[in-house]
Amino acid sequence: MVRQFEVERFYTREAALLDDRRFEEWLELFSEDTNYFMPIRRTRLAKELDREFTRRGEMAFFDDDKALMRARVDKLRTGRAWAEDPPSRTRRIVTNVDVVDVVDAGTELTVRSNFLLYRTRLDSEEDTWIGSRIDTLRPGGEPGVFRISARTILLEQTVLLARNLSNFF
Amino acid sequence: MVRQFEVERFYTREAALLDDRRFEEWLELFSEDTNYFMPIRRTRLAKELDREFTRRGEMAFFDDDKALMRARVDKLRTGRAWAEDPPSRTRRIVTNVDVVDVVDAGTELTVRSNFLLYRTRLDSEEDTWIGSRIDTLRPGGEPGVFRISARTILLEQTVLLARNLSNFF
Amino acid sequence: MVRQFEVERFYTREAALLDDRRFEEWLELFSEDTNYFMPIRRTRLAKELDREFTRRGEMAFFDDDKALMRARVDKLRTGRAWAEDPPSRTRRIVTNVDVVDVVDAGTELTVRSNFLLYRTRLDSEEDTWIGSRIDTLRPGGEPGVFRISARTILLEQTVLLARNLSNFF
Amino acid sequence: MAISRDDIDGFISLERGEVDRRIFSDDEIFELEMEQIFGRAWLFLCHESQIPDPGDFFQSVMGRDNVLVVRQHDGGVRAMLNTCPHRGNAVCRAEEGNARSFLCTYHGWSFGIDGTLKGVPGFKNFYGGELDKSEHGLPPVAQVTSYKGFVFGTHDPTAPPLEEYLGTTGRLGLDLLACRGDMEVVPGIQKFVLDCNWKFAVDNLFDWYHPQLTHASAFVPSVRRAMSGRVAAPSADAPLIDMSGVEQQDGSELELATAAISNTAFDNVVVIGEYGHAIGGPTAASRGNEELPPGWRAAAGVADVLGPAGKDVAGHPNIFPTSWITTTMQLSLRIPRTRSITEIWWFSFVPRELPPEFRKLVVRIQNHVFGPAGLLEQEDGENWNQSTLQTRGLASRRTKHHLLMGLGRGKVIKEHGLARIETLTNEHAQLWTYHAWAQWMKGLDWAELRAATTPPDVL
Amino acid sequence: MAISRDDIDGFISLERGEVDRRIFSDDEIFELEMEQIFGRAWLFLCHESQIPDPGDFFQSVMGRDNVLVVRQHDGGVRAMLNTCPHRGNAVCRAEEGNARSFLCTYHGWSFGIDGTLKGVPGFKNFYGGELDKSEHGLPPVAQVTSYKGFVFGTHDPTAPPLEEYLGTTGRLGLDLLACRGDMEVVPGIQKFVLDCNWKFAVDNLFDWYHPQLTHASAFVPSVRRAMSGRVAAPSADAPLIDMSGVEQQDGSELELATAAISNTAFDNVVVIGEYGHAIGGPTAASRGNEELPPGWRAAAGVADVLGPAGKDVAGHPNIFPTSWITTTMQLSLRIPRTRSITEIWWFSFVPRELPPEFRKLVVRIQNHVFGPAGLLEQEDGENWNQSTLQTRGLASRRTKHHLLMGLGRGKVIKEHGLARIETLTNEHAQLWTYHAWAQWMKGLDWAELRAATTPPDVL
Amino acid sequence: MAISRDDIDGFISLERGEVDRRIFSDDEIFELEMEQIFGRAWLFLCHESQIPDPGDFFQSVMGRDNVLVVRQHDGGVRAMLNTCPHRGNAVCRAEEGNARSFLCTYHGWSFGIDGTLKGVPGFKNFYGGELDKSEHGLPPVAQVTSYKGFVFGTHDPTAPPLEEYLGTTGRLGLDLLACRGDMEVVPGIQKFVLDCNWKFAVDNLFDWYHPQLTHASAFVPSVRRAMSGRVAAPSADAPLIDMSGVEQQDGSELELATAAISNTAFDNVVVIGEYGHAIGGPTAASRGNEELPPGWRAAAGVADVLGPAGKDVAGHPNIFPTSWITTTMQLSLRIPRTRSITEIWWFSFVPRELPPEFRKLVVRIQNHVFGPAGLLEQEDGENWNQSTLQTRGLASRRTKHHLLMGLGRGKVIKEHGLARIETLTNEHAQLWTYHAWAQWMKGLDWAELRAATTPPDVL
Ligand code: FES
Ligand code: FES
Ligand code: FES
Ligand SMILES: [Fe+3]
Ligand SMILES: [Fe+3]
Ligand SMILES: [Fe+3]
Repeated sequence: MVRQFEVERFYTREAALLDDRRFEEWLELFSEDTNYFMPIRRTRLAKELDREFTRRGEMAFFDDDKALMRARVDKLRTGRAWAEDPPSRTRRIVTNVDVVDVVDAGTELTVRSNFLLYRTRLDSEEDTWIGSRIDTLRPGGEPGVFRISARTILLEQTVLLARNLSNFF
Repeated sequence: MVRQFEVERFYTREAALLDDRRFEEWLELFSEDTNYFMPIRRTRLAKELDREFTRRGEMAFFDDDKALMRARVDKLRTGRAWAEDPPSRTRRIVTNVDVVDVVDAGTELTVRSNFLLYRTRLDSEEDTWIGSRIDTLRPGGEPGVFRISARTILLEQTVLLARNLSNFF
Repeated sequence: MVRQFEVERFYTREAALLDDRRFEEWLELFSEDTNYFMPIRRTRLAKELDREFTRRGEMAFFDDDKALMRARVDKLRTGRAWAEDPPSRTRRIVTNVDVVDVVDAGTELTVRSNFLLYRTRLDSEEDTWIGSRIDTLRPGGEPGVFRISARTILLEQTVLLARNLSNFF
Repeated sequence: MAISRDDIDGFISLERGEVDRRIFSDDEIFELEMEQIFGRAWLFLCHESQIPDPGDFFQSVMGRDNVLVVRQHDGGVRAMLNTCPHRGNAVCRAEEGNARSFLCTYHGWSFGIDGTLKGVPGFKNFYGGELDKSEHGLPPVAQVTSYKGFVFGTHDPTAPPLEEYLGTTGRLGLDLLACRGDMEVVPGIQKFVLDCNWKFAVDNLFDWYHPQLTHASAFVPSVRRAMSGRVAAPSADAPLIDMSGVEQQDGSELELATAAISNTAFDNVVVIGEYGHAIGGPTAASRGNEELPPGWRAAAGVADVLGPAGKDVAGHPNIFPTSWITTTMQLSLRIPRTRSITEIWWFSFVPRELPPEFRKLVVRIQNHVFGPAGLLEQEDGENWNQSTLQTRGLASRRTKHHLLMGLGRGKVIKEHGLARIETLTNEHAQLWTYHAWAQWMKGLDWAELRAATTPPDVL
Repeated sequence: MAISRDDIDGFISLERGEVDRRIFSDDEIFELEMEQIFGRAWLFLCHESQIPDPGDFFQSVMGRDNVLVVRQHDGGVRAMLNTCPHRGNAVCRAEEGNARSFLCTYHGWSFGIDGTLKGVPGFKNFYGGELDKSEHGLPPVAQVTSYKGFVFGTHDPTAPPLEEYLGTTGRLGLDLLACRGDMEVVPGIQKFVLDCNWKFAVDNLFDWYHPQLTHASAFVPSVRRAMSGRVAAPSADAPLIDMSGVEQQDGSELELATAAISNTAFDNVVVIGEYGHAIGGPTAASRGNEELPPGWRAAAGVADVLGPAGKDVAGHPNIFPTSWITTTMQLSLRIPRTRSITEIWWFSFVPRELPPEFRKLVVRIQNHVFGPAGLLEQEDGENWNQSTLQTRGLASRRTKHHLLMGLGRGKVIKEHGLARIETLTNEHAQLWTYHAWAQWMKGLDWAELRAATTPPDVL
Repeated sequence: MAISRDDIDGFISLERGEVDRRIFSDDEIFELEMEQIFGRAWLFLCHESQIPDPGDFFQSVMGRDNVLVVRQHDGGVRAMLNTCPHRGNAVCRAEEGNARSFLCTYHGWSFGIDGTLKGVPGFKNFYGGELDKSEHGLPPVAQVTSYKGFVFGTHDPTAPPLEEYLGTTGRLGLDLLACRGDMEVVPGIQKFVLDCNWKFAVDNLFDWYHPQLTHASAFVPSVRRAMSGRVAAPSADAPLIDMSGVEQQDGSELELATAAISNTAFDNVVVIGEYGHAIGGPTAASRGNEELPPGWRAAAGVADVLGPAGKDVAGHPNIFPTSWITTTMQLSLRIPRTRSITEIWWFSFVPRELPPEFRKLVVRIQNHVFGPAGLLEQEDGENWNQSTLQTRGLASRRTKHHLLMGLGRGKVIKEHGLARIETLTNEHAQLWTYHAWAQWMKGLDWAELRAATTPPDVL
């Protein structure tokens, strides 16, 4: 129960960092060996659902190591990422947090959570992404401190109904 | 507070069973004498709001006993439920969980919760249902184990803005 | 952790009061000296983001003291608030509750939360507002009792994509 | 580019059983339908049992007009357009309820439940008492009439009276429901939105060919059990459909354990009538004892009402254009909203005299067969949506729809005032509906329309 | 099916006070409005106080064109289309702010704040220096002029000068705001979207008949208290509106405790002018001492500016087509987006010289009367939306809108360069607006248009 | 208001380098494009490697038609419309997969993977065995052909054969990808939706003028590092673009540290061909050793295939109308959905023979350069969306788009069967595409079209 509280608070604060555009601090929540992965989903027959998502090494929307994540943040900070100036506005609804597995004597947690990410741009553009994340969290030294050593983001859409993915999940 | 934690975890896991299409396991969360009810809502004048929802015995979108719920699951498993092949994709956001009542010395809890159910189908079909549930939960033998002995689902829509309700709430 | 539980429960019940149209009880959750503020947001260049929101004393969507909030509730209760008869239907999803600050030895908490407010009207009108709230909560005498002494509501939209704001946030 | 009569004749071929796909997706077609069909035909509005007391109202739809159907103080029923003659505001925004007056919330003109203008704020101060109130009531629907409690209206003051419009076919359609008892509507009209052209939903109501396939997943034991044996209880000697060569996506043969529609033999009877009404489906004999309530046809007087030809009809009537009467004692309206959006409304009926336990069973069946969560109807929308989508492609449009089942083999028997075809599962009623649709769309006058929709000798 | 001048004449009847509903919902009408009205009329863009310093800009809308209004280094104001002449990209995506240059983020052409093309990447390398920069600046708005700080623009280079376009009526409309002090805009333009045709929003601004009904819920003591007595403080001798026969849905008589608009007597004065400008509402005398700031009409020079006829006008001006000046010192733009979507922008003004406490009160009133959360405006959109919806039905369209209040009784007094009608609550200004709308839509030239919108002797 | 050939000629001026904005936003234009371009042109469907085994299928799009591309038992590839000839339902709702049969879920007609109608429920019972199955298969796409594994189809049975349609320019475009190895598609087609007119997305593929500006934020060290030096490794002697006068919004000069496209000198070569195919961008020499996989041009036989003129071409080919082949070994389809919605599909290729580590690097690049989350492509949609929006305003439309870079200075060298222009960064290929677009839109016959799109001597 304490763990649940701590993990939830961790996600709440992670979401706030992103909504507040504090990308560098957000980046620190990821381990150096992290993998940040959003596969492509495909509408397939029930009998072929095991091939619904692409796998690592195939095409993906995100398949980043820390260097790539850092590159994305640096890009946003150049002052020349025109698609983000005026900046888009985001709000994250994070729910259904579930510690589904504790591995290696508690040195790694597997956590599922659901999210709704709402983005507006300019006068009246709206995007909403809803999906689920499966994270591997490494508890840090202090209570309530974690490092994300792997994140898989599963969207519900196959054809992405948005112009770009210039934000983080 | 422990109860809140347990009830929330119960709902998180219930939602995961449905999103993962593990319908048989989900069915087990309901008592044999359960009632699963989604009334029809009607836009009425303020003075007639007591007749906003239909009642049991009148028309409804769902008014199922366990046998009917089981029939729905069996139907989905025939391999001939064409509307669900390719399967629709769902994601549930469950929040605002509130144990509003404890009856019969704790043998039954009345719990309200709000939900957002997002469904996508094929390339670009999207449906979103938002509403509220009022459940009667019977604590099982072990901590965190409940049986749903009644569920009332209240949608906010009167004319249902979706092609069908081939999923569970 | 107890505080988190209590604050979350407070928000859950606040949301239920509004969804249930128990406006007078909801009003009681606010202190007499409260300020209820929703600034206007403007799409601005990154370099001018400090002027994104209007400030108190400038134009706003809401900038109410308790008298004005009470006036709004009274207005809804006249039986002549035609825009609300038939009443609109609302459902609130409140998440990401974070006690970000404790001031004055615990006599005031600063709390952030995110929300999705869904409103339907008549047959098929739908509005969704997503945003964030920053509240100042004053713990009352008993555990779990708070008074809201200030609320700032930040929407993500600049041009408001709805016909009116005849509801509360 | 106006649509000519020749164009319309080219869309439908009774001889070849062909329907052009563009009628399902051209905006101009839809606009013309609003004018020629929904601006002229008698349309079902509601059932009188929904509005028993004076001031009871139900809001309905005619084309793009919103209509208030209101019980009057004298027991009659009127229907008015829900729009204020001052600036057009709706005077009622509830779906149903009871009103003593209709108050326009813009400037406060108020109307009696008969639509007459009663109060005008500032009538003396501002209008100087000069406004002729008798000229500014709620606009009445041109004609409103009930047939055995079913309220219909038409926007066309020159339309023939309802009974004449229905003719023997339409009246039989309604009698097949009305004769089952003293009917009342169960509270709660299921309403939902389908993304398909409305004609797919109408075509389908006659379609006794699709259930065994579309709804195959519903014909399983646990569904049967849950529905108390009312759906798809197979009899050992039920005939089997020839499924040779029919394969699933994985290449396996698709086997249907039984004729889907339980004891249904394939004996069908199709009734076609003037103005496009039709009834299609099994004979009463082949339905056996499955009807609701059991044995209703044997009740006193029923045979007289249905007549010698009608008493063996047990299929699905459509009151042209959009009112389907089901064998589950329901009436389903298919309301066109746009060329690709149709709203479905389900009205469910029970005889008042039904014992409570049996009433409960009937409602259980009505709740679980059709409607958006119905065990049967879930799959329908998926097909109609895809069918609608595939009418838009340039190349796809080159392929017509084919209604070839029984084509040219349907001898029309004209007896007892009805025109019927005795046959097996077929597509006659659909084809008749498309044919009538074309005649309506051509903008014929009422006499011409009647002549053009007089049943032929062979279909 | 092109719309002819005869069609347009048939839409509006000045004599019968009738307006055809199709003007609110036909796509072709909307397209023609974009061309004939929003492509030609002078349109309000912003107020100079919003852009005090060089490079300050405000993004505005003219028809479907996005326009940057920019303060120049020489203190002047220019307006340019927000579109790059290279491939059309917007060169600014903020609503307001300060810029030294406008950089197109596609290929990097950069423009001065006066719109001149200054930099072209690769001008030497790729263009060989041959591009004539003077020909490829941001396209200027054809004409831009300020009247007392209110910036207007027109797409039509042949349009008469702004002052002539405004005429005495339009100028009086703006003077009624400008004379109240040294005006500046309070930061924060409320913007929101209404699902109604824009003409309902314009019609309504003259509508002193609806507040007591539409906004009945706002005229309660706690609202009055909260607004510090500025709204609807009833006086004992305020006249009452005749409400006989007006009933609520439950049949109870609707009683209005008082004339809604506080001390308002019913004495109204309507001013109508060339090109369709109009002012409608109470006389200054009947408004009493409620105006903001109190006593402004007595200030030095004001009477001279307003003139002998204008000084008693206290109603709502509309600068044709879409700029409403309110008595709360606000300007509300009704921006047509589609035939059924209108965007509303609220500009709020305060005199710079106002003491801080009084300024606070003014802003409080401005924040709480109008706008989407305003205690008054909440209900308006609901009516306009429903009114718009009910213009689409075939049968509903057969019923015209009726503007009969005072019809034919409005003697037009032409004095001091103004054409005014002294009367009670009425619909003259609306009718004048619809009449002018029709003249604009007919595509007359400017001289013809002026002639066709010259006030008649009786309305 | 039908669009005449004269109208269309007026939209595009080869001489003045002007494009009329209405071609990006008029519904009628879009409808005509669906008919004249997407109803006639050869369109890329998929790559054979995506469907290696019999029954493997990929669902593609041709105009508004959904198309199933299926590997046959004999190893061939066929394409059929995904619509049942009975009532039009789709027979497959998956994006890709393997099927032994296509079962229509409406009434159960089932089709072989070659589209032949195999099973009809009730063929004997209901159809009396009379249905001619050979006439009711899935409608085949009129012509389907592969070129080196790239499958194309056309709806027009009279279209010239694919190789002739491609001509030397189109073939060179495909060869530039096909020659790099034994190509297979990496699993996972990125698909997303852009709110822009499709022609902006096509125009942009030739646009070597925008990267340094649009994508300026991607040319930073950490991106270079993260991409392993594959993107934008600047060389000290890379030429610099003249940026004089180019200022950012805050007035600061915009400095580009280097030519954005790493070692690219400005030496460009543009190839233009019949039917509108074109290739635009740097010469192989100026690209240096950056291509993927390194040194592929030197491999045996490649020079022979590319030919003496083609072997130095390293820009971006477009197979008219919508297939872009990138230097990252990807093919990007720009699928028009509405006049303002375009769907983008990214097919990514790797040579089968590539060592695993290098394959990994290629996929990493393909994942991170383009696509919705690509470090380059994120900004593109923003520009195209704004460019599309600014084509709707009445006044904005008066300003044409200007393609003046190199205009009139492009000497067309016709050698070795190719028509090429040797030049610097330019807009020739775009202009050629717009010119060809106009010829297609005029509805010329194939011979006329070929003649009208024969390269001129100067561009
Ligand atoms: S619109 Fe109904 S009273 Fe004016
Ligand atoms: S579109 Fe503006 S620089 Fe090219
Ligand atoms: S629509 Fe395909 S079988 Fe009938
Ligand atoms: Fe069905
Ligand atoms: Fe109002
Ligand atoms: Fe780009």
